[in-house]
Amino acid sequence: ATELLQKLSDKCFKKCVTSPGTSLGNSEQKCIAMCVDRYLDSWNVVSKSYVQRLQ
Amino acid sequence: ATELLQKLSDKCFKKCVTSPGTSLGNSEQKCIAMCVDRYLDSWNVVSKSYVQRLQ
Amino acid sequence: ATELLQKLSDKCFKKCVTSPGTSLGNSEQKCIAMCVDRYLDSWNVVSKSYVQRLQ
Amino acid sequence: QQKAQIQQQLHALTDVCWEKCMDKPRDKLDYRTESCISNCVERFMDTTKAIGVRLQQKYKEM
Amino acid sequence: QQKAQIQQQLHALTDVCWEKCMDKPRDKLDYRTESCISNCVERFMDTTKAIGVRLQQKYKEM
Amino acid sequence: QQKAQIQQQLHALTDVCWEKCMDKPRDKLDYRTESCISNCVERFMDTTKAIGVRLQQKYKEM
Repeated sequence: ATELLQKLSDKCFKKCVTSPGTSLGNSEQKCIAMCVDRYLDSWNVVSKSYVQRLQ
Repeated sequence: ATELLQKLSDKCFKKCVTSPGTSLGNSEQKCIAMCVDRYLDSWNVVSKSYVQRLQ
Repeated sequence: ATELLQKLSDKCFKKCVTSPGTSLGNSEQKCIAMCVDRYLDSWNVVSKSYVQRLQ
Repeated sequence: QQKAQIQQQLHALTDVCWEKCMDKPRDKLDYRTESCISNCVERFMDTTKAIGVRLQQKYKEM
Repeated sequence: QQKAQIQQQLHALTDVCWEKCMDKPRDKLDYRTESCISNCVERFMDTTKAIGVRLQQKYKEM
Repeated sequence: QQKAQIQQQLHALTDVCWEKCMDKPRDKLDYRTESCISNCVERFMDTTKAIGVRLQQKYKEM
């Protein structure tokens, strides 16, 4: 879980915080939340496709 | 060898399959084959230059 | 220390030597020296901000 | 052990296909991105297979 | 052990914020780059915190 | 052990110089790419050497 947290921090920070200011703006916060959700969605799609392919 | 396979999959997929479709197209397949061959060539050039330099 | 050397070689080579020639040019050498110095500066700024934040 | 290996492959695939298919994250996983990811997984596995075959040819030639 | 973990976090932060804030290295660390790095560290830590909260919500929903 | 270290350096060098010199892979390794790679290896080693010297200076100053 720590590894996932580190990976997501890295990926979502790079995608959502383009020029870091004195606090996280509203749109940056929303982007981060969506980034986490979409990453987990993507993980599910990947798992499904991977398992289908192996069969 | 597994490590090389993983590395090459990663590199050659990124270089050759820009927008993944429902199958590997002909030019993508050619690109992948050339990508493997050129990577092995590059490895040889690197080894030669590296050894020459160390002498 | 070896790890830092490897990391800096990678980062500074990528930033400073855009098209590798038959020797390191003067501006490339300066860029590499500044790259090392600024990386160490950045490390210091990061450490300071990190410690302040943890308190 | 095999389970750990599969987990690791899923992580690698998610990374590759996330970079390939996801631009800015949106509020839903839209159809286009989802089919991009699922094609990405299959094409990546095709790529690995094709490279495996190619490497074996090369080893024989040596 | 905790010291090693902090060192590792400092390395990760320096990498992220160096890529984010440093274009071509110059002869001094100018003010703009310095405040970019220091904001970058704080916003990165905010990001990690926000993601931690989000992941816990998600685990509860499962 | 030293052999493993050299292998690892060759891997790292191939990665760096492949990214630096290879655009789209072609059917032959053309002369331009080949000399780019061989220059890349030498300049990378120069870079590592220069950085080693610089780091030692810095450590002395501390």
